[in-house]
Amino acid sequence: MLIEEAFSVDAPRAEVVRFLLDVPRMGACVPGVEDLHRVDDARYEATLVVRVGPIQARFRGDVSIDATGAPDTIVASASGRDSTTGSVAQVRFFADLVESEDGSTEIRSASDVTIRGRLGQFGSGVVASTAREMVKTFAQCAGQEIGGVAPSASRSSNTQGIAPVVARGVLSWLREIWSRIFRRRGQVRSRDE
Amino acid sequence: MSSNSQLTLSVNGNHVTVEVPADEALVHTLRDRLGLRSVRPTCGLGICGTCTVQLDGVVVSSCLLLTVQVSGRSIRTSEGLTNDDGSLSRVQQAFVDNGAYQCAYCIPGMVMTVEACFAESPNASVEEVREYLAGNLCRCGTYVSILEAVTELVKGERE
Amino acid sequence: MTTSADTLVRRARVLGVSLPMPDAADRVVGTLEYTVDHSVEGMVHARLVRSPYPHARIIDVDVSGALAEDGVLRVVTGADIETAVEIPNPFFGLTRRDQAPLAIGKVRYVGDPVALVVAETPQTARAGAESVLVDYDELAYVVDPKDALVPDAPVLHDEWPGNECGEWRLDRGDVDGAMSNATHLFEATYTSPMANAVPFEPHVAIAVWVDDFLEVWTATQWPSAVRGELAHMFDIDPGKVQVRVFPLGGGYGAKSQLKIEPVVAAAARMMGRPVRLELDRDEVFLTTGKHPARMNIRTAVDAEGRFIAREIDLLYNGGAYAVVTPKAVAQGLLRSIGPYRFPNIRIRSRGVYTNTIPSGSFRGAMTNQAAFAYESHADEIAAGLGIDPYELRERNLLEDGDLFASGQVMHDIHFRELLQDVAKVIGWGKERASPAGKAIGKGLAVIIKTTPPGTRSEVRVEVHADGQVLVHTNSVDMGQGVLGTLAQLTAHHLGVDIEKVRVRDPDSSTFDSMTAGSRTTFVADHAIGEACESIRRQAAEIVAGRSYGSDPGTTPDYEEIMREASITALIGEGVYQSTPSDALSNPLDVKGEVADHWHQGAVAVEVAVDVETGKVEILRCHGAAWAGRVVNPIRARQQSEGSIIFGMGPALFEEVIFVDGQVSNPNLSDYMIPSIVDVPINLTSSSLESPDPDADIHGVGEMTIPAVAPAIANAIARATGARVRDLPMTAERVLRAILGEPE
Amino acid sequence: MTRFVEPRDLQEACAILADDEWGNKVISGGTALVLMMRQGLIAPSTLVSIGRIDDLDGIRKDDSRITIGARTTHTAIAASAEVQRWLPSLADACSRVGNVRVRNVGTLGGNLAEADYAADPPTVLVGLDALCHVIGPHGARVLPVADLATGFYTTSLGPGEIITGVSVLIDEHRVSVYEKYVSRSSEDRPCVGVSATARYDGTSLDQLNVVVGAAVAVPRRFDEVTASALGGTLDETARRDIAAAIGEAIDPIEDARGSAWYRRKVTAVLVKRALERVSR
Repeated sequence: MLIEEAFSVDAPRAEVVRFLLDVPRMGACVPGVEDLHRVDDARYEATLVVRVGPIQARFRGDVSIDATGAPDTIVASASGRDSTTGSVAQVRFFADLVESEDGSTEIRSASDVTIRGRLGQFGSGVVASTAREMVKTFAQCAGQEIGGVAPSASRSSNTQGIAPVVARGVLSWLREIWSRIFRRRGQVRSRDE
Repeated sequence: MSSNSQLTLSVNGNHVTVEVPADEALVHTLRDRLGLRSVRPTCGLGICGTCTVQLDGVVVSSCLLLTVQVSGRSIRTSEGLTNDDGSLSRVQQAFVDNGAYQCAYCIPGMVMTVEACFAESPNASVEEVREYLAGNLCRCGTYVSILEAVTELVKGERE
Repeated sequence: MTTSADTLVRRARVLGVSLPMPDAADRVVGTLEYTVDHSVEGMVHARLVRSPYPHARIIDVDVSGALAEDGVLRVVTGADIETAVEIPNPFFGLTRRDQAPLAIGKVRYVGDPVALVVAETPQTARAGAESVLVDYDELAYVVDPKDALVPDAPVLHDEWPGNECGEWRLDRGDVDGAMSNATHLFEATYTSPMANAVPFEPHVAIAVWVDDFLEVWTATQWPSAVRGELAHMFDIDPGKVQVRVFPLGGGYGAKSQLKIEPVVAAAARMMGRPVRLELDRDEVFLTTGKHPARMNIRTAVDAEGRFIAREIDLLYNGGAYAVVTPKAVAQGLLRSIGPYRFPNIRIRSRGVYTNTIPSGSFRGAMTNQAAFAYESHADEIAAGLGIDPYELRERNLLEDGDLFASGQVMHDIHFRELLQDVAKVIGWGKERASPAGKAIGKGLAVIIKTTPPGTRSEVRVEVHADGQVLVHTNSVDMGQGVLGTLAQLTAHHLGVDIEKVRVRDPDSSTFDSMTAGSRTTFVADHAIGEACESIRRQAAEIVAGRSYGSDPGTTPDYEEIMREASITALIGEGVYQSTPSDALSNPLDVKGEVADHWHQGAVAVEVAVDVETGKVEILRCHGAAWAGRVVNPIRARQQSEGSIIFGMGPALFEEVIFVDGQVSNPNLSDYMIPSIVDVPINLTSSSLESPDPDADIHGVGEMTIPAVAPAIANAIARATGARVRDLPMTAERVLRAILGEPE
Repeated sequence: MTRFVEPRDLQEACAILADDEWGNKVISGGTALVLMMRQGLIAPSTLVSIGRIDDLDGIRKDDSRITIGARTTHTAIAASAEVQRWLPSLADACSRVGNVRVRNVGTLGGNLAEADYAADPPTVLVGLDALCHVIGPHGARVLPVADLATGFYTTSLGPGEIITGVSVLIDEHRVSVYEKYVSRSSEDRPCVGVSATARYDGTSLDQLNVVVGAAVAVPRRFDEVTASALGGTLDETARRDIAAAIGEAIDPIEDARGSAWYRRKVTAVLVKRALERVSR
């Protein structure tokens, strides 16, 4: 599922980059993040708590940031496993940063969210809507943190039949980028308490 | 893992005592502990009807009930519909006579439901029984023969 | 001795009579034993750990957490199986041995089994499976078969570059020449997604080893295939493998080939204990499905509406493992032609590997997908030419003596009778006025299905001294009532009372290629006939001077003969071996004898479409199957009508949906099947018979299902003018077609 | 370890629930809760049964209101002469929930507390301005059913709070209908559900509530759209305009039952059909 969210912040691009690379600060804007701590320069461990009604999933896993494209683009990837629902979540986040003449920065983000396992089979529409809400909340929080404006547009789409052709194109392009950047192992390994 | 509870049920007229974990569904108690084969978990969601039993006379999905919820209550399964002399009930006999079975995995649940429908409304029409059966699925597609059995029963009721 | 008059009366009674199944009461009460009810002394319980990724390398499987669970006995992984000395051949498969009981090296679809946890109880096995941690390295994956064919697509199996999973071609006449001179050309593409057969009894198996002997209790339609592959896997004589089958709680193709038997047998072998595995509903969805297909058709037609040439391009999604796909796409080719004459025809049928559930048999396999295409196309041509669809079919239908596209001369062809039957019942040509907001229309479809040559069935018939007759076959009862039907045939051929005949559940003592493809009744009639004839001959030899051949006028008193001769049993064996053909010897040039005989069916429907929501209601439906002779009318009827009902689901709403390579609806809430109120009250069928008392008995298990979807599509088009070319024809698709809104 | 407890009074039940907001769950009929447990989505530590608590069952009518106990099953509501007489749209919606087995066990309180978007009764209850009666560790309170569900499977109930019942004002001048649409099998859950409730002063429309459920996370009312029709006669033009405006205004969920595009179309059709049934 691809969730696109574009928003402007009243801050120069360098400051936006600083925010996005400051994982603890950025992570505080992701609803449900707990226990965020650093492993090395590019990698952090965290728990993401997602609640859908009576269901509470605690995805334990890690977050990686790739800043080689900065300040034009920031790419991040997170994945985690929840033992209660036997599910695996993956988020691949891509942000294009465009500085305007007035000094503000537009953040065009695309998040590719995949939930595998039992939660992924539980009402795909519900999970998609929940993920979309989370991205929107993040955008609002990020806007406020950096000192900016509310999001301007958002859109989500499934990768199945109902997705617009253009979104599918974006998705495969994004996945290709990720497969190049994050060719690494151990996506779902995370010890449970 | 769950802590076990000891409880008593009336199953097909017999009082039985079982010790079950709190999260055990009735379908498993009936099938795995009491050996009642006619009660079958298929979808596990209350949709298909192959685990249909009567709880105090009304049909329920035994996959959506915890055994601890029905402590002290009366349960009837398809095995308990046959007459004391072992002969088939009227509804069961109509199913046999009309060839209303194929693989038959769903049929005991169908019979339970038809029995309950007639118990609730003895003068139910074929159309009413059909609506009542909407939640009992048959993948072999025996619906036509089942309706023939129902038609025979409805006619018999009116005679 | 029985008089000839008595015999004739009895024989008239036993064939063509709606006898109940021998176990009818047990079926209705629920006391019938299925495999799922069976248990074996000392057995332990297993649970599979499955891949959450569509394509990934297995780096490590950490089983320590699972083994720490109280009651977990063992965790078996792919690596264990690869190195186990007891399992010399860890790969199995009936067409390509490309599948291991547990994934070795990498996983190829979401749901691919990675490990098996064996424990004292099912609950403990489940808990243990949750604790197995697998470390994966994700690989690029491919779900759409078209994407799997592009040059740098991810490759599933290194041995099969380009994801090739079978390619077959047929070329007859001069297609290009005919196309270039044609008055009219029509072209369209039709698609069918994966559907699940949803047998209510899940896949379940118990394996027991005693020394080198393996006994497997399994809910399978193909006991002989299971036996052969397991014997190969463990490198033991097939005689040491016994496959036991109870009546199935539904099969519909989903229990064909091998499914969970290899992993259960392997674990039992490695542990030295009987192992049982029963799948959950979502796992049944992950185990097999109907081949998704895309079929493009181009047809050249002359001014009178006669088909001059056709070109077909068929692409089948085989999923992650071959199972039967490389051969099935050959049947897919033959079954894409339809019941029409084509002087010029060219077909390419391909199978391709993708990172999805392995496709396998499905009721109406490889015919449903094609018939939806060619029968929809027939109506599109009729509409384009302004010819009545019935009339267009009349002008092109194959007849006795015609050449099939492969060049085979056709016999026993009855399409016209079938078409007439369904058209008459539905009231073809008499249109009803549509009420406000609804559009009412009728549709027709006729289908043909090849029966593959070269299959084999063995039976053994034993007449015991007490007059009881025991029949051994490897035919599986899956609700079609085959054991009763075979008893009727045996009683008929021997000339004895049906009450004396008992047909045993399959136990591998005889060979049968499969219980599938609607072939059993046809082939068993031949094999049983041969076995019974042998018994009659033996009886005649004992009572010298008499003739007890196949003449129905003379039936021996077997009991008396055995008593006089002091023997305890008369045993006859019969084999049906259909003539092998070399039609499929060159995949790129299919030609010659492609079918033993021809399955033929037709369906007509009347639908009402809600033009504001696109919802389709089926008002009336009639199906017809060519039966030749009917052994048991109620069973034949239930096959035709059950087939129609089964077909309504994939026609209107059933679809296994993949999101990010994983199935998003593997349960009966999100994947719906037809209920009793989805089915029209007015649903009927005909089993057409030949006046010839010796006519071939045709199976009727799948004669109507392939015609259901196209008949509905054609009725929708006639009602609304909107053509839906993709299955399922959901209300949304129909509304989009009506409004001209693309997806 | 799942525990099953059956307190005899509500105070005790509330106290146990408040102990562990996430781990302890109320169980009534259990159709929804057991389903989620069996799917491996939740593993409650304590199941708090309200099966042995008095006064949660049954349907009572007084001069102005009908009150339905939380533990009343859908079957009982659909079969109630009082509900059929005074709240026919609720009887209709309850008679179409799931299948006969689910209706025999599933309760109205459970239905509301689950806050499943693909449900029938809430859409009707919101249109009828029904009130939800709740009890918690800090006493009882009443809130509109419209304010109960806040998102997918999420309610505004606080820790330890339990629904005890629902009440609806009786109004002889009100006409209310429910339109349910399933896009696949007859056994499917609703793709869209629409309730329309109208009140007339003579022939002039006095009050009109249109509520759309199942296509959105929580039942949504469209007072801003229907306001324009008040005082009029709800003629064909008015009905068409309202239907079109609601179809435009709604932001539907997408799932196997239909895309957002489709649900918009169907919503407009259902609103039109519901309005036809309540127009004079």
